[in-house]
Amino acid sequence: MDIASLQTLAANNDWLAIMPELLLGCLALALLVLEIILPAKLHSRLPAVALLGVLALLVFQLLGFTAGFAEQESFNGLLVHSREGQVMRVFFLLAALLVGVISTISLAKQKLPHTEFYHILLVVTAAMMLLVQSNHFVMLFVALETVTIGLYILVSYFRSRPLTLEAGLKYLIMGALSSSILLFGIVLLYGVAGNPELPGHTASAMNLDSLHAFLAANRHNFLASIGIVLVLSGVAFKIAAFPFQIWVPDVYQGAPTPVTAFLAVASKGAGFLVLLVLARTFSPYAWLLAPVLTLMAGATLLFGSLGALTQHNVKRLMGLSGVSHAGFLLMGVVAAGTQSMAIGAIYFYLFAYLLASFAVFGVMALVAGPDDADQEISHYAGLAKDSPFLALVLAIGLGSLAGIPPLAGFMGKLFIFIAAFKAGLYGLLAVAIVGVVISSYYYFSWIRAAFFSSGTSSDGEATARPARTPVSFTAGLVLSLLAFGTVLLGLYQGVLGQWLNTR
Amino acid sequence: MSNLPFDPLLLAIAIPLAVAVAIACGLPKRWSIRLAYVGFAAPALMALHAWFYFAGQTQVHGYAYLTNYSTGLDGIHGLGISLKLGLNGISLPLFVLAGLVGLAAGLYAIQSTAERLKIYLMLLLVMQAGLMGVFASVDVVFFYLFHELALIPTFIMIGIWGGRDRSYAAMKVTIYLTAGAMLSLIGLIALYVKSGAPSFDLITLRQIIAARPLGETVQNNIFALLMFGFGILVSLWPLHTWAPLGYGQAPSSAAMLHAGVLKKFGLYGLIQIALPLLPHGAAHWSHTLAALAAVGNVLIVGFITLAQRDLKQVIGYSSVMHMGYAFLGIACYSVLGAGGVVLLMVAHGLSVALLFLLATSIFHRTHTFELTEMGGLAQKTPVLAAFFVAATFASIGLPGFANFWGELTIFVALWQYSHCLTVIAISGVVISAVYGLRAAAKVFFGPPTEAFARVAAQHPPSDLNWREKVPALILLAALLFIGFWPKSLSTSLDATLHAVYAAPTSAGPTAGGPAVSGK
Amino acid sequence: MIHAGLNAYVLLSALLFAIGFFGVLLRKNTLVIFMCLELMLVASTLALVAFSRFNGTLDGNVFVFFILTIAAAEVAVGLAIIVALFRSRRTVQVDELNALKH
Amino acid sequence: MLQPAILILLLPLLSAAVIALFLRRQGGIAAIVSTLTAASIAAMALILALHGGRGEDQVDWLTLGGFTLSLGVKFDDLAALMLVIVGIVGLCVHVFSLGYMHDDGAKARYFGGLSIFMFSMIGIVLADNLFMIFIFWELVGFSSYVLINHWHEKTSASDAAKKAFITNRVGDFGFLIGIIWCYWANGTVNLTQLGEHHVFSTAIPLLLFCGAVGKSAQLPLQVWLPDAMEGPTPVSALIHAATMVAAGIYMLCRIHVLMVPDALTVIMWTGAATALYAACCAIVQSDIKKVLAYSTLSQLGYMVAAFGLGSLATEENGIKVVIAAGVGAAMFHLTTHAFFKALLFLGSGSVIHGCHHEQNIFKMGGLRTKMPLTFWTFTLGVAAIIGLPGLAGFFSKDAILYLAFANNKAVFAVLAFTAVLTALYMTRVWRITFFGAARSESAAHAHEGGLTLTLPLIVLAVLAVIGGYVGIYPKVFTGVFELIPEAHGSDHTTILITSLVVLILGAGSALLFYKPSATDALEERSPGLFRLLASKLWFDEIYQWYIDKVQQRFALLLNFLEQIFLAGFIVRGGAGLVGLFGLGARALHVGKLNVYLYWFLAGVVVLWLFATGVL
Amino acid sequence: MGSFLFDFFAIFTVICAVGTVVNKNAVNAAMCFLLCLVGVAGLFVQLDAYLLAFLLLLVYAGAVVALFLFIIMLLDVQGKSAVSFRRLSTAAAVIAAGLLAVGLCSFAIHGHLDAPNPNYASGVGAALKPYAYQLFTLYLLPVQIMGFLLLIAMLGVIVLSKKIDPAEGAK
Repeated sequence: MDIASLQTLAANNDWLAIMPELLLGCLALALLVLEIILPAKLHSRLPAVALLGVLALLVFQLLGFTAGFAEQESFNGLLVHSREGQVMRVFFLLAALLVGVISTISLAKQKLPHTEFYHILLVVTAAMMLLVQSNHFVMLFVALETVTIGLYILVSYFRSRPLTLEAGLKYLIMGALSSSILLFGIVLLYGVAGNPELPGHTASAMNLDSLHAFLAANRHNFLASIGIVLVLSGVAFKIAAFPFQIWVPDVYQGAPTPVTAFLAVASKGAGFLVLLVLARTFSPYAWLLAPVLTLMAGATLLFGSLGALTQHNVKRLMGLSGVSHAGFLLMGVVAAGTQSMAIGAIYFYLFAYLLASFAVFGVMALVAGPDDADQEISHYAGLAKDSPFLALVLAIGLGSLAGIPPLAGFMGKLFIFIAAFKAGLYGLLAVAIVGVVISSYYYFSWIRAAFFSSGTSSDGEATARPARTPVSFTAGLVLSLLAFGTVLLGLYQGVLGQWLNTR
Repeated sequence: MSNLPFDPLLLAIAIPLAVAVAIACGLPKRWSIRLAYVGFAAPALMALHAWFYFAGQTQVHGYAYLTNYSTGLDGIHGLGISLKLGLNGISLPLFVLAGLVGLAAGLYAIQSTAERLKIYLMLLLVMQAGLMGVFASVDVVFFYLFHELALIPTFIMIGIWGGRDRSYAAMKVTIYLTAGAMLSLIGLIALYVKSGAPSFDLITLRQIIAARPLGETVQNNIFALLMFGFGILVSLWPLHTWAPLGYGQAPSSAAMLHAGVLKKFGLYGLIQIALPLLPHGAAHWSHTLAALAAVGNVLIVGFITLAQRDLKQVIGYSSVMHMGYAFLGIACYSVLGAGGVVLLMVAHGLSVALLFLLATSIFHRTHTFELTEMGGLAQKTPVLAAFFVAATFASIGLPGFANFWGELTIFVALWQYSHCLTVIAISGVVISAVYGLRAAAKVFFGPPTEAFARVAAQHPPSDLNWREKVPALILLAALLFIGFWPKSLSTSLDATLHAVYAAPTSAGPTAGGPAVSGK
Repeated sequence: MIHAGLNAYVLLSALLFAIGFFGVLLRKNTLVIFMCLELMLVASTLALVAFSRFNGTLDGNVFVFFILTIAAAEVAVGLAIIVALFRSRRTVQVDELNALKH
Repeated sequence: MLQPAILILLLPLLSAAVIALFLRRQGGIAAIVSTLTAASIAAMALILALHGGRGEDQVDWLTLGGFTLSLGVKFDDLAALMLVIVGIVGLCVHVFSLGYMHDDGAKARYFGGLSIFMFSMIGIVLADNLFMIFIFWELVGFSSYVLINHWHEKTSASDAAKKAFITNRVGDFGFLIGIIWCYWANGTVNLTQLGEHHVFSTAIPLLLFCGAVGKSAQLPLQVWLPDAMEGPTPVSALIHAATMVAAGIYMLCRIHVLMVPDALTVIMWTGAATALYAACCAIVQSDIKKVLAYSTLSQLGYMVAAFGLGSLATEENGIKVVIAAGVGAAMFHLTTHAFFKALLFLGSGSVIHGCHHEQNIFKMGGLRTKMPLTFWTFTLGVAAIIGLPGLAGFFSKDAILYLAFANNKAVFAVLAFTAVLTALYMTRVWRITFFGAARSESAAHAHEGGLTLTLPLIVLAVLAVIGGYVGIYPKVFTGVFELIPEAHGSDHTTILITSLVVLILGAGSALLFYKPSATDALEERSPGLFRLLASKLWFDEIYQWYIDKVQQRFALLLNFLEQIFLAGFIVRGGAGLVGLFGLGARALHVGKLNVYLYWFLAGVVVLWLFATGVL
Repeated sequence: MGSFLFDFFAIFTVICAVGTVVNKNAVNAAMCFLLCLVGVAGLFVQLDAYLLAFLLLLVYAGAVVALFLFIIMLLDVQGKSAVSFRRLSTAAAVIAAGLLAVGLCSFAIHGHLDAPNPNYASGVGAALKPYAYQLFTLYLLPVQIMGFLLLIAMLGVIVLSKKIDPAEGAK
């Protein structure tokens, strides 16, 4: 290994290309530094610093956004910067910002250190941004584990709540298991792709492009196919696809509400992006991928809808409904195998899901008491009367999740359906109809609780429910922006539609 | 383009929506009500303008007032979704219907004593905007989207202001209608994808399909999706059980708008989209559709209506039954049949809205919907009785009311399709007369029942007041106007249907019967 | 040095992986479950090193660095959670950690 | 041609609209408006009929998909005759109503209803195509409903109105099918065009005849007419005696070109059976209006039979000429019947009014002296209907009998026997009502009504006397009246003798048998026969049984199936099943980590199986 | 020789691994795990990955297992630790074992790779320098991320295992 090549390698480490991630990391570090140097009474301002920093980054990212972003590699192929990556940076920054806002609500109800929470949040966000841009298994695994370990901590963050720790432990063990499975799959792929006895073998077997080339040359290698399904299993855990979705309700219920939102939106979004990347890499194995993903999509959709049907804890409900959303997105992934427009549809769906989910989680954080795991539908009784604003935001959010026009969720579903229809996934579409119909039931039950029931039981006494948090200005602003965005994106897709459909 | 300085169709949608938003933003009650008048009147005015000046409009691709608003998805690479508004001869009558029924329902709601009136009005305005949008949309996605926009308030209104069983009813209606909407959505997507059209707008779809008709199997499958999807929305037997329940529980204005206008969405979709674009599919499924409609909707539901003891149930079931005629008209696949369906839709919309309005007015006086507990109301409220009898006769197809034209043309068209079904359908006319007159008699005529006498002693019933009378008069006047001058709708309807149905006639449906009767 | 074949290493690592998996399924003590998970990771590293050796690329070996680090971090966090949990629930048995259900 | 006819048509509509919109509370003004309208109609009708031309014209009303429905006028002699009848009788009834309904609370509605009726009836008369006939056909049904229902606080009135409309709808069911069939078979329903060329078919005329069966209350749809007497008496006179029920006959005459022999036979026997049946029923009625109602039924049966007897072949100068004698005979009888039956009804109205709404003839008596004018005009009416020579009924009935005699002896026998019964029951009612002593308080204080009540009686009485002569010496409406069959020679004698014998037999036995007493003589002497006749052959009971025990039970059964099976078992059951799956899916989250880990194993295994190609 | 060493270490490792899984006592399980790691390190040595073998012993055996043992002692749970032998879980375990065995068999049968020449690019992991070159050029970014990962892990451990302030959470 000569110096010149090493220099070339080092020169390719284009740190400017990952400026947002770097800045985010610096911001995270700055938080820790600030906590040390600032007097204790100013510590309560640190979340605001974090949020403003993220907001600034978001603005920076949006301003620098160009639709015609040229695809380029950096870090010797560890990362690929594509237009989708740019979009997803926005997605994760937005998610982090919103999680941060919700956290201010939820953390206020606990006496726990704040700064570490935001620090970890920012690091995880940066890792997610890198994760979706990674083009190399080492990079992918490292970023993924950073995200996962960060999430282990965040899920168990409310350590004074026993249920939270239980959720953390469950997430930890199942997450570690899925990581192991994923890793073994990576190892197998690495081993096979680098095997000099096989045609098309490659020296950089961890690189996804090389791997793709190798797989294209060996379309029916046993070990490769085993590796692929093991990797898929690991990713399926992240996106909560059947049958790796079983952890979802327990963990979602136990985790702090903002972390649940983070899991539901950002982690799932990252998972889907990884899945898209992998699906592209594994595309020579479509014979395996297509049926597996199709069945997975259908089963995920049905299981999520059915599981949520009789659920009355709203966090579990959001979890299970999130599973059915994963089914819709998987449908898009399957369709993406043959229809490039499906990718745009997935992105759009993710954004719609982000807006709607955070609207709902925001309301949940405000409605929840100090015991974060105890959030029943019945606690929403009379919400419309006490706080019409929250009820409206909730209704818009849930409506969008249910796919009701003219909200963004509908357009997302419409695009996915169009893509699926173009790809000829008629069976999945039939399942999707059933899923939508069932989901309308439980979303509507929730809305019904908020709007139709008065909050008093039949004998006139108010049902016991935790006290609701008054809506602060920031929370109100963010929630109304989310609701507005959900409506706007349903009626006018404008720039986002063009970003996502110009292909 | 219109020859008005503004786009009336957009205003008809935007004004109620804007008022709804304004109310949602916390307008004080007094101003909310004042603005609500504007919100309901504007669409009606636009509709009336369109009705009387339609002939003078320049038409582009058969559409008057055609305008296009981008959504960002209509570029070269987009899916071709844009807010395209316009009216043709098929949508004009329904646009008018939506405007008039919306106005009546709105006026009736404004004067009602509903709790939380502001939210009620807001929801109703959203519904009104959706309804105007449904019939003004040339783009299929927006056509669907506006339907759902109008549908959501229905659920909420049933859930909050509904009757005893509101919870169950709201749930059932939601699930049924979601299922129907989803099926039809898939059908519409299928149409878009299979035709290979670059855009969802009907004009393009028609051109593309005219140039390159879809294969037979494809047509059959898509038509099935649309037929059953729309069928659920329009309460095709045996997918109808949501309708009587929902209408029974819905508050009056919601029932008026839903049963009167929104339900017509499915039929409108079949006539405007499914029949012209999928002639083979229509031919393939017509027998099933006709059999279900004739035996199920007309006969079975007709008899079931006879067994009802609740006034709203009678109206609800009768509405299901009349939808049977509409399906029969569609099954004929002829200009006459489809035109008859459009006429019937308008007429039925007006009459059923009137009936629901009057049923609520009756309830305010009798405090019950049970027919066995009423009687002799006409002695106290002759005007109400007169309105109700008129509405009943309208709904059972008495000439002079708009309904007659719809039923007659459908029967005439149906004879050409099937003699046997025509006989079944016409027998429905007798059945509807039986339950209609029986209900009217039970409510109004004869001596008062004991139960009603007790109620009347406590709350002496007063006759129809002006706030109830004005909306009722709007509807009744429209029924009579169309009844006496059907040409006001049929001329443009005929022209459009000929143009639309003429294009893909390779399946062999005929445009009409032998020449002329009266000339 | 005469080497055993690649297949032997791979099979061995698969066997270790399976044993670890089985342990995860079988054991009720969270600490032991956690150890078994580590065993699975180690199994992967074994295969990785073997492949790296036989394929003649260094990537696999370098990857093991990262895996070891990650495993250490994971263990630290995991044990911290288990300790915190033990403090409040006085148990590390998974049977007794089922307050979150249905 | 169109304008004056359209004016006549629209005038009553205008009147009705004005009354409905502005005069709801001003009953007196409404009555005057309506009556003036009726007067102008009568005047214009007479002018138009006697001096105006004949012709037809139309405009399109609805054009859709090649189907055109036109609004047209066909004004020939037939229409002119009918228009005159409607105009005159309508005016009489309006004037009579002014007095009769003077104290009614809902006068505006009543006169509004009359105006709508005039509009609808004139519409039928002028219509130039079957669809238009059907439209106005339904509308007269509606106005009939409104007017029968006038005293709606009585359950019987409301039920009768409902029954009338629904029974008519049953007839219209066939009528509409017939029209539509006719349209598709011939490509037109224009009456004139149908006359030029049409498809010969038995079904079409029979289906069209269904409409007449309903409207003219022929067997088996006769049940509504007696009940319709619940309406105010002038309404009975106008609608349920003189005009609307005769519309069925008029319509048959309009479409006689479509007739084929088989259809005519059915029509003939239906008419004959109705005539006989109704006459039998009339004998035992105690309500004066019911007697007249059954009499109306019977006479309508006569007309239908007459139409059914149809064409007549005569030899003139050795050339066989076939004429539509049925049309002539039926229309002739329709004309005379309109006059004398309206007279009888108005007379009975006068009686009822005088007796303070007492309708039972056994509680009357002695009215001859208290209400002389009514008595004399009523007498003339009775004389006309039983066919006293020289009066209107004599001529028209003879024409029918002659037709029957010439064409079908069996029908002739039936009709002759019916004539005996007619004489019998009319004499009975006449004698019991007007003779003897007053048998009730109200009858004792009976008095003659005012001018508005008596003037129409006089006018109609005059018409009942002279009405027959227009038929036998036609100067006007020759297009109709020249079709009336004339008997010659021995035939003439036979018919003459027959009718005299019939008259003497009927009236004589009635005079002998019935005495003005408080009880029915037949009920005392022969209770079995009385009960049989009073049962009216259980038509009402059978229909009631069908409605209660068959139709309603079937409806309840279907409703039960819908609620239990469809809405319950399938829909709720399906929802429940999905709910069960939901509960199952929820139950899978048992909370135990070990169990969850097995899911991972299962997932990996399944995916492995896919990878190895097992699945 | 090499084959014997492989066999020895392989069998040793597997036995220790099995011991980890089935040992009732958590401490004994941890000890077995430690030995198992030693076995794997031995295998690493045979694969010329001396550095990794060393690291494995250092990091895993030295730090991780020590941590495990420490925690096990701290929590004093070994008495309760036992494999549950209830019927359902036994059946599930047997099925799981069967499935895993079948999977292994299929892996062994189908997963046969044509072994490259054992001496092909021999000693790729033997030298130390290439590791450094790779880590600080090609894999510089992951290394940086590792830094953050360790930082958050450390923070996490601090946050999670701080003693619960009685004022906290009691709300």
